Amino acid sequence: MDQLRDANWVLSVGTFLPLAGVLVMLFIPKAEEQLNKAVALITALATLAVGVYTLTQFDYDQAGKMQFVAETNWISVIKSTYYIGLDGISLPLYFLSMVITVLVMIYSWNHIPSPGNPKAFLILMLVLQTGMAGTFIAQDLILFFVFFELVLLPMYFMIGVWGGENRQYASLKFFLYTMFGSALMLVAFLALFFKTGAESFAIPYLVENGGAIAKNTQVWIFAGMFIGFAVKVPMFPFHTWLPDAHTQAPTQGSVILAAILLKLGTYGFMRIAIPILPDAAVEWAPWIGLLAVIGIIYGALGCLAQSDMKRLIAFSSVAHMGFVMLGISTLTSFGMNAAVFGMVAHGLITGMLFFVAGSVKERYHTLEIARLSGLLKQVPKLGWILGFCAMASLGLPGLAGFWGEFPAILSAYNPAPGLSEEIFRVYMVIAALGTVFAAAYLLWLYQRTAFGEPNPEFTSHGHSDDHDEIHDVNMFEWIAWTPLLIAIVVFGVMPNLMFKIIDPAVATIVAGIGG
Amino acid sequence: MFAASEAAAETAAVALKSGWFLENAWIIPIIPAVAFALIIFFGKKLPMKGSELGVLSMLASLVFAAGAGFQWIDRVNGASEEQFIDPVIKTWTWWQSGGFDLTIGQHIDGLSLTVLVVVAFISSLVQIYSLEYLRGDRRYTHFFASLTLFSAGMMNMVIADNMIQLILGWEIMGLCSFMLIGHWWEDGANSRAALKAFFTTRTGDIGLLVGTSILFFSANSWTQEHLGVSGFSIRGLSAWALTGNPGSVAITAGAFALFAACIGKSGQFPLHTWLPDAMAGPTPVSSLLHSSTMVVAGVFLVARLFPVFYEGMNIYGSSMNFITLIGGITIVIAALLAFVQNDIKKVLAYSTVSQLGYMMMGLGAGAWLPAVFHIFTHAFFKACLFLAAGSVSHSGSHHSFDMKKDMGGLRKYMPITFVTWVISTLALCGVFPLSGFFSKDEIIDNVGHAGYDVFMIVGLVGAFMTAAYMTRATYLTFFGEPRGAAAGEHHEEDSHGAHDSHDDHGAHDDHGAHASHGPHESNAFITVPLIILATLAIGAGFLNATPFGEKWENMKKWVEPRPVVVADMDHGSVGEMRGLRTADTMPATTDTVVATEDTIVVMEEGVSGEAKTAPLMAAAAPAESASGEEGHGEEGHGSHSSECGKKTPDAGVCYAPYVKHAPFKWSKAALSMLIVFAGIILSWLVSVQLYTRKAGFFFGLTKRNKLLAAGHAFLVNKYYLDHLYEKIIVRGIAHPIAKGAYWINQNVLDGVVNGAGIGTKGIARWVYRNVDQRVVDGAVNGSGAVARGAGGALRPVQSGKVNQYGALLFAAAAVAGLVLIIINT
Amino acid sequence: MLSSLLAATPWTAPSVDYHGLAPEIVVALGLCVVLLVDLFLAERSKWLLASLAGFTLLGAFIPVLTLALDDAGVRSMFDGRYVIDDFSLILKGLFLLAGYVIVLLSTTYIEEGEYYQGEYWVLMLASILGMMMMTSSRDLVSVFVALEFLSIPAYMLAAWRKRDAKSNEAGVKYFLLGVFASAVMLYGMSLLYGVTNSTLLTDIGASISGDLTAVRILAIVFIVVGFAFKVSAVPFHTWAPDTYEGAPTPVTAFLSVASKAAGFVALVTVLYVAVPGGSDVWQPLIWVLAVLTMTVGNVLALRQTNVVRMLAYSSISQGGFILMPLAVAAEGGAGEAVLRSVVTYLIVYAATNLGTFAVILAVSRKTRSGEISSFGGLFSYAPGLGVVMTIFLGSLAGIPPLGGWIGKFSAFQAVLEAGTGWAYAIAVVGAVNSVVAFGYYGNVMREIWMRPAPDGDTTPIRTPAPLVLALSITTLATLALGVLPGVALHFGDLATFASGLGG
Amino acid sequence: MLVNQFLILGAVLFCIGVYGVIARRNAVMVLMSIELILNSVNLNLLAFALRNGSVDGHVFALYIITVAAAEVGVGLALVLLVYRNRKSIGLEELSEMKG
Repeated sequence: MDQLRDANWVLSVGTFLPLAGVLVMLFIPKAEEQLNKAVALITALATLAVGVYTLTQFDYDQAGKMQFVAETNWISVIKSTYYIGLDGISLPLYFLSMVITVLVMIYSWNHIPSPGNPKAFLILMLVLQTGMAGTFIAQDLILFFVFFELVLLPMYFMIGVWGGENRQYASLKFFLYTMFGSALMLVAFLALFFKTGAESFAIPYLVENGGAIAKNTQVWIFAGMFIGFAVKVPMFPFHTWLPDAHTQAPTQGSVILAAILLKLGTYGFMRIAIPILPDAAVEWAPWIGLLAVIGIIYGALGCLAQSDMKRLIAFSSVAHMGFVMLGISTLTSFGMNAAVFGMVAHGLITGMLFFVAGSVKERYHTLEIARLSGLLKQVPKLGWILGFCAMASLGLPGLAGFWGEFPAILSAYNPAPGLSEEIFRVYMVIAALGTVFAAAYLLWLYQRTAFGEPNPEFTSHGHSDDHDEIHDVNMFEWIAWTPLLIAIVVFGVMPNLMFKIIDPAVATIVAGIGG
Repeated sequence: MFAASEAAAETAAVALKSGWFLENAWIIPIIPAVAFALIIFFGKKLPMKGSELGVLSMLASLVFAAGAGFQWIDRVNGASEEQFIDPVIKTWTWWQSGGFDLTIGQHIDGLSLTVLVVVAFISSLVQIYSLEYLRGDRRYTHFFASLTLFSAGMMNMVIADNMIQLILGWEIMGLCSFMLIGHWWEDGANSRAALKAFFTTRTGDIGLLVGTSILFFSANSWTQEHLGVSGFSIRGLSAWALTGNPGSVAITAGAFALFAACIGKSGQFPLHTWLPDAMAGPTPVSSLLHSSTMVVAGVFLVARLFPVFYEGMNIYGSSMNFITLIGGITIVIAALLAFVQNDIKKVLAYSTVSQLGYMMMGLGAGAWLPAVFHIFTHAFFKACLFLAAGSVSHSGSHHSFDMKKDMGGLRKYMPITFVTWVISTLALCGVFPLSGFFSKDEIIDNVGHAGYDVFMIVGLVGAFMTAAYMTRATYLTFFGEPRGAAAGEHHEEDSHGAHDSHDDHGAHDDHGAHASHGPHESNAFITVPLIILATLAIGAGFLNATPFGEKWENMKKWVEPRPVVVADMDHGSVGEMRGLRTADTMPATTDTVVATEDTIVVMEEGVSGEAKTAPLMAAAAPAESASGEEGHGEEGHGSHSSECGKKTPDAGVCYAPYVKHAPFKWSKAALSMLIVFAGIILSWLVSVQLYTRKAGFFFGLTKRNKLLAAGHAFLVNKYYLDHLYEKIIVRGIAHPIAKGAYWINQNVLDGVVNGAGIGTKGIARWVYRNVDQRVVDGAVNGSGAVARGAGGALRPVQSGKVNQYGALLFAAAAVAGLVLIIINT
Repeated sequence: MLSSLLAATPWTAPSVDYHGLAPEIVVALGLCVVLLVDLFLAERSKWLLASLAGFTLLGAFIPVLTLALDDAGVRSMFDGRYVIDDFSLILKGLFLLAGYVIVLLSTTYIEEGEYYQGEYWVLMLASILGMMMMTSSRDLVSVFVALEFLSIPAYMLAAWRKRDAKSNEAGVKYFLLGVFASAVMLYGMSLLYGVTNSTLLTDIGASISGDLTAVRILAIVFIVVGFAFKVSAVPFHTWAPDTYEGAPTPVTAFLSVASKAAGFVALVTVLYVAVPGGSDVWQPLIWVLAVLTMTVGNVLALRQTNVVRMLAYSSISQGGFILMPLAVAAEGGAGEAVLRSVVTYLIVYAATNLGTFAVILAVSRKTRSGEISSFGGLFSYAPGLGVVMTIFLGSLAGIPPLGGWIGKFSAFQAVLEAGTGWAYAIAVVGAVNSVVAFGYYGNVMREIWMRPAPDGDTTPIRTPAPLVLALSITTLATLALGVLPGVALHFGDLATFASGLGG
Repeated sequence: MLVNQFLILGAVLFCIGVYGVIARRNAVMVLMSIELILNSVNLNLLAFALRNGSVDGHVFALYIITVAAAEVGVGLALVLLVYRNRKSIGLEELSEMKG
């Protein structure tokens, strides 16, 4: 364990470096836009560098153990400590958050949404980054809660200030939903704290002692956490904030939201709810699974009903997170592996889709599927990228999406002992049906937007090539997107790059469930 | 006896040969994959717009595949006859989950090599052909990129070591099919057809996912224990299926689920409707994907996991099962449909469906080898037919595929095309000695021999119809008087605006080149592939020419896996195990050796060098002539090689079940020949009456005879299948029939996909509007409203009047006091 | 007969611990100085008074520190009627600092108003002095006197803008209701004295135990009502919105922070020291009060358009959150945690709420309007103020890592430590309310960030130095308390006194 | 002794005072009603002091009298203010702020 303890500064630096950037930017006048952007980007890159260093220092043979552990006093009165660590589950998400931030920064270089003011925008983004990274490494419930909440306000403003027409409603909705969830979650945390003898908020400690709680109590505490996390995921009945938030948010906001924020919920399930309350998990699993498959079908139906491209993508997130939750609900290492992979894959793919949607919006000033057509003809590269992402999103083997989707379905065939096989096999079939729906709405979207002849209203200025606004993918977009596209392919072809890291960590979690 | 066992032990000891190409067959799909990437990124900058990369990569992988093929033949010839020819398997860890490794790699055996060679070969020719056919196309580069990617996917599927890898290739093919059918996506019809194809197959793929899952979890523990491979592994699944008791429910469910995927992919009834629509793609695509290679993926899967279906569908010793049923139905309905098509490509499409039905039926009846052999031969002549059709439209009929409108009498103008077409047609009809005969006839024969008598009849009927509709097509295209474009007429876009003339889009660019003069022969890029394919259509059959005796049955020797018990991990090495086995089953061996002819072959060739077993040979001959044909199968059960698939091997595992082989009978061959020629001649006469003399009994028959008219309409609308789907899936049974008539007149394009799409979209919109926006969302916003409402309700309390405040204050205090007093005392 | 009583107890001069009384003495002296200096100062140099008042409060802080540092243990005077323990010291510190910030808030406001300045400072200091006495009082009499001492000046402060009708109204309402409430409370006290024959809280605590007669219950109820009025708990809150709206904004800040805190001090003292035995009576009472206060405060705040009035309701519901743990103070040894959470919450709340008022003062200097909509586009023309206001509002809403969350957190923690069914129930109510609260805090944020300036006037705001100082103090406090909650909680933990509930 | 009667008298006074506070619309009257309550309290304290034979009650009463005086002073001053500004001391007009 000792060789894992050294270099314990890495995580703290990686998490709080963005705040240093924020401090610097506070003293840069608003007018110095380029300077602000530069500082923000440099900060993000520096953070990413730390992240890369973390990758290199990570001991992959012990991916199941917490690494870079750091623990110091924080709130001694309530026995909560500043306790951080990283294992195979956290690592991909932790790193992904850094990558996404950098890419979004690059994209923002010439895509600052109205009403401008890059300084504030980028500061919020950096704060967001700290919150996201922190959530994935916190090993203390209170610390986790603080980070978990830290992302709220920046996202609220990102949507509310830089969003679309209906942004104020969307942002408030987003905030109230999440806050409602986390309020109950906090109550659950405290109940957990006292039921385990009011000794500590440290997750490892709670994992050891949580199982001893009486089953009924567990079920109730789990309920509190469930609402907290399910809202964030979002799972079926709690999902309605997502489409609004996504649709109204600026491109960067949507990307971060889809790529990272949604993962906080699923991560919470895997890191906190399930390992700490194994009995309750077994009780809840069928219901979680049920909501998951409902989400899959429901999200797909939602997609088919949309006339707005971005909203469609948003609904597809509901469906995809359904697959993730289905994997988790099986409580098997197979399913959880799929879930983690699914989180990352969904982050890459849907993030990418939102990038594309944003660029389409920027060029055509509309996302109405009915008005768009012939992208392939007018902006071929963008069109091909859209097609690529659609294929990845519908779970085409060889691309990242498949590895979150198929193993999740697979795992539902035999869930952990103690769960009804029949029920979960039904779930499996429904989920498999969901893949067809996914193909349906994505191809349908693609056929209507990319195929056919371009809509004359956009070619009116003469030939489409010299149409002033509508140009093909530009440099910043290429820089921002290429890494994602590559990652989608690489993880699709060599999934073990990630499974190798996840598997041991998940194994340790599942071992606790005794299933 | 002791000696014999010794001999057996020795023969078993022979080490299998291998070779570089075999060991590294995994490179074969890599080549086109890399080529694909190169074309995508640099294609446009290259002199030939990237097409050269495609062609080269195809030729390269053809070389590799051929090399591997020869080394495999070498391997087989080097092995003893009793020996199981281990497939060349190489695996790498691909991903790991739940604590064990899941692999990617190659599983090379006769089957995979056969298909591999076919794919590489046809792809090469088709790409060469396309150089000319799509010259100047708008998306020339993308076209070749897709073709190459397709080949990569297909080859990957063929060499797949496990189900996941197979699914990978499977889906990539689907994707390419989508891209290629929709190649000219400016026309909505094409993109809809592409969507339909992808979506229909994808629907079938639910079965693939589910089936794989079922099999994986049922088999995994066993395979891990006995073979040290995961439950995805092809090898593992085959062996597990043949352990005799793999939990019949699981394996049946798995088999059915997988077969659903095959139905979708191989255009079997009732999911065949996407295949004819797929003809919207450019002709080379039709010839490569939708006739010779991609659509046989389903058949390949059944052949690949034959043991699973063997057990799951209870193939052995029954006279009817799901696979044969589907196959049989498909043969007939598709063949019937072929009669009423005016689009030459659609005729070929339905004939493809029908031929796929043959393959399925053969596999279903346990005629494994003939079915696989039919994949092989069918690929050549069907590809040739499509290319010929393409050539006709390209140079003969001015980019039209309408036989009635724009063709006729073309044999004069396009001799090469004509000859190759006729050859392939005869091959397709199964005329001796063309390749089709050796495969198709074998299927029919073996189906009958395996006891599926009904389906033998179906097969013969199918043969008759095949001959008939092909003759019709041939007549319409090449005989009679030139019509329309074939007569050199210039006609405008509107004259072939119908959905059966998509190649126009490709022609926009080189319109002038052909518009100037009438029909003529195509150039070398097109004719050379035609000639090559035609030659193969003639000769390919002799690779397994059963009629000429065992010496000619090379395919059987090289490709068919041998139902032999092999040692697994915890049963020691092959050698000792074999010795042990032969010791106790020797009596069985001796008498069955005399009986079943295939075992005779085994003995004869296997130990030809050794005098001591010669007597067996001698004893065999009379027995063979004496005992009746039926006898063979029955006694065959006793032979040790037939143990696989019927009861659990007491030690070791099987990789292939025992299947019967029908002995060739000239009588049966003659019968089928008769049927075929009857078909050809009858159809010829009818065609002459209908299309040239426009008189006689058959002319206008459908007008005169109500029943026939109904039947004709029934066929023209393809049994109303698409319509049926649409009704059921979209509007539900309750939908008023009245509207039906209108929809009947609508054409194919409102089919399953759009139907399902419309329906689901309808539901979706409803759910979204009413459930999501009203209920779920409303609840939340509602609560907000409630809070604000409460606020409003409470405001009057805050009246601003001091006295009321005071009253409230004291009242509250008093009430609290009273209540608490009452509670506490 | 009275003489005989007097004769029975020979009079001995009480020993006065001047070190212990030093803070009060300093403030008292400062008060007199201000009063005198005011007489001799020319109108233009009245600003001196502000700094005088400020220095008085800071000066009084020094003895508080010295007292805190020397570990002479609990200093008790007048046989336990006046006690200086950690609890009182920490709260005295709080009152002094809060008072100082309020002085900063007031300075410019007072200078620019055309009213007498001297009186303002005198009244302010007097009220603060009363609060400091409250922290140490352990006798019904001293509690009552302290209460009136802090209230009466407050009444006058509320009506300080003589010629402004609203201000009068505010003053009168506050006065009449306040006096009425304290009269009721006094009646309760008299009953309590009657049944226990002592005004010394500890004696009362000793004699009040399980057996609860109607009179005792009534006494307890009336006393609680008196303090509930001070902390503006529903349904005794009615004065608060009107007074807050009408009074001068700095005074409102003072009332909503200091005077409310004083009320809680008194309440806690009485409940913990005098009537721990009566928990069966006051626990349910406070449970109901807390639930009502949180909920009603929230829903009414949702409907407000005037920012100060909105804050009035918000501070009412905040008071509900402070009451929440008291509702289970006597359950399962939660007493200590409850006391801690109350003090912690008071500290955090003081910092945050004062900051909020500082921003309101700064903004209203430009907009001359109390409407929420007047904050429109604040971020665009005064980003600094916008961000700070956002921080304060977020803290009030209890969003980590801003100060407020630790207050709410410790409250929840204390409640759940009690762990009874009622505790969980009220915890859930509190959780839901904390969400609803964001409805109106978020509304202001939305104005600041997402709405255009009402009249398109986007000239930047010039914030006077004292306000800047106040803002920076409160902002730093809010952030520091949020990121290092240990500090606040630590003070909360220290603030203990001898009590039947093991506080 | 007559202690109980004193207490009853106190209670009655208290009730009258409360009634006055609630019922009277005139600020001065309300103020006087409050004084009534305070006096009822004084009565109580003295009576109890008498019964229990302790001096605290008397002291308490003295304090109350003092403070009450101060209160009345402030109160009247406020009422005067109001009267100056709106020529009326009716409480029902004092409801500018509400809701």
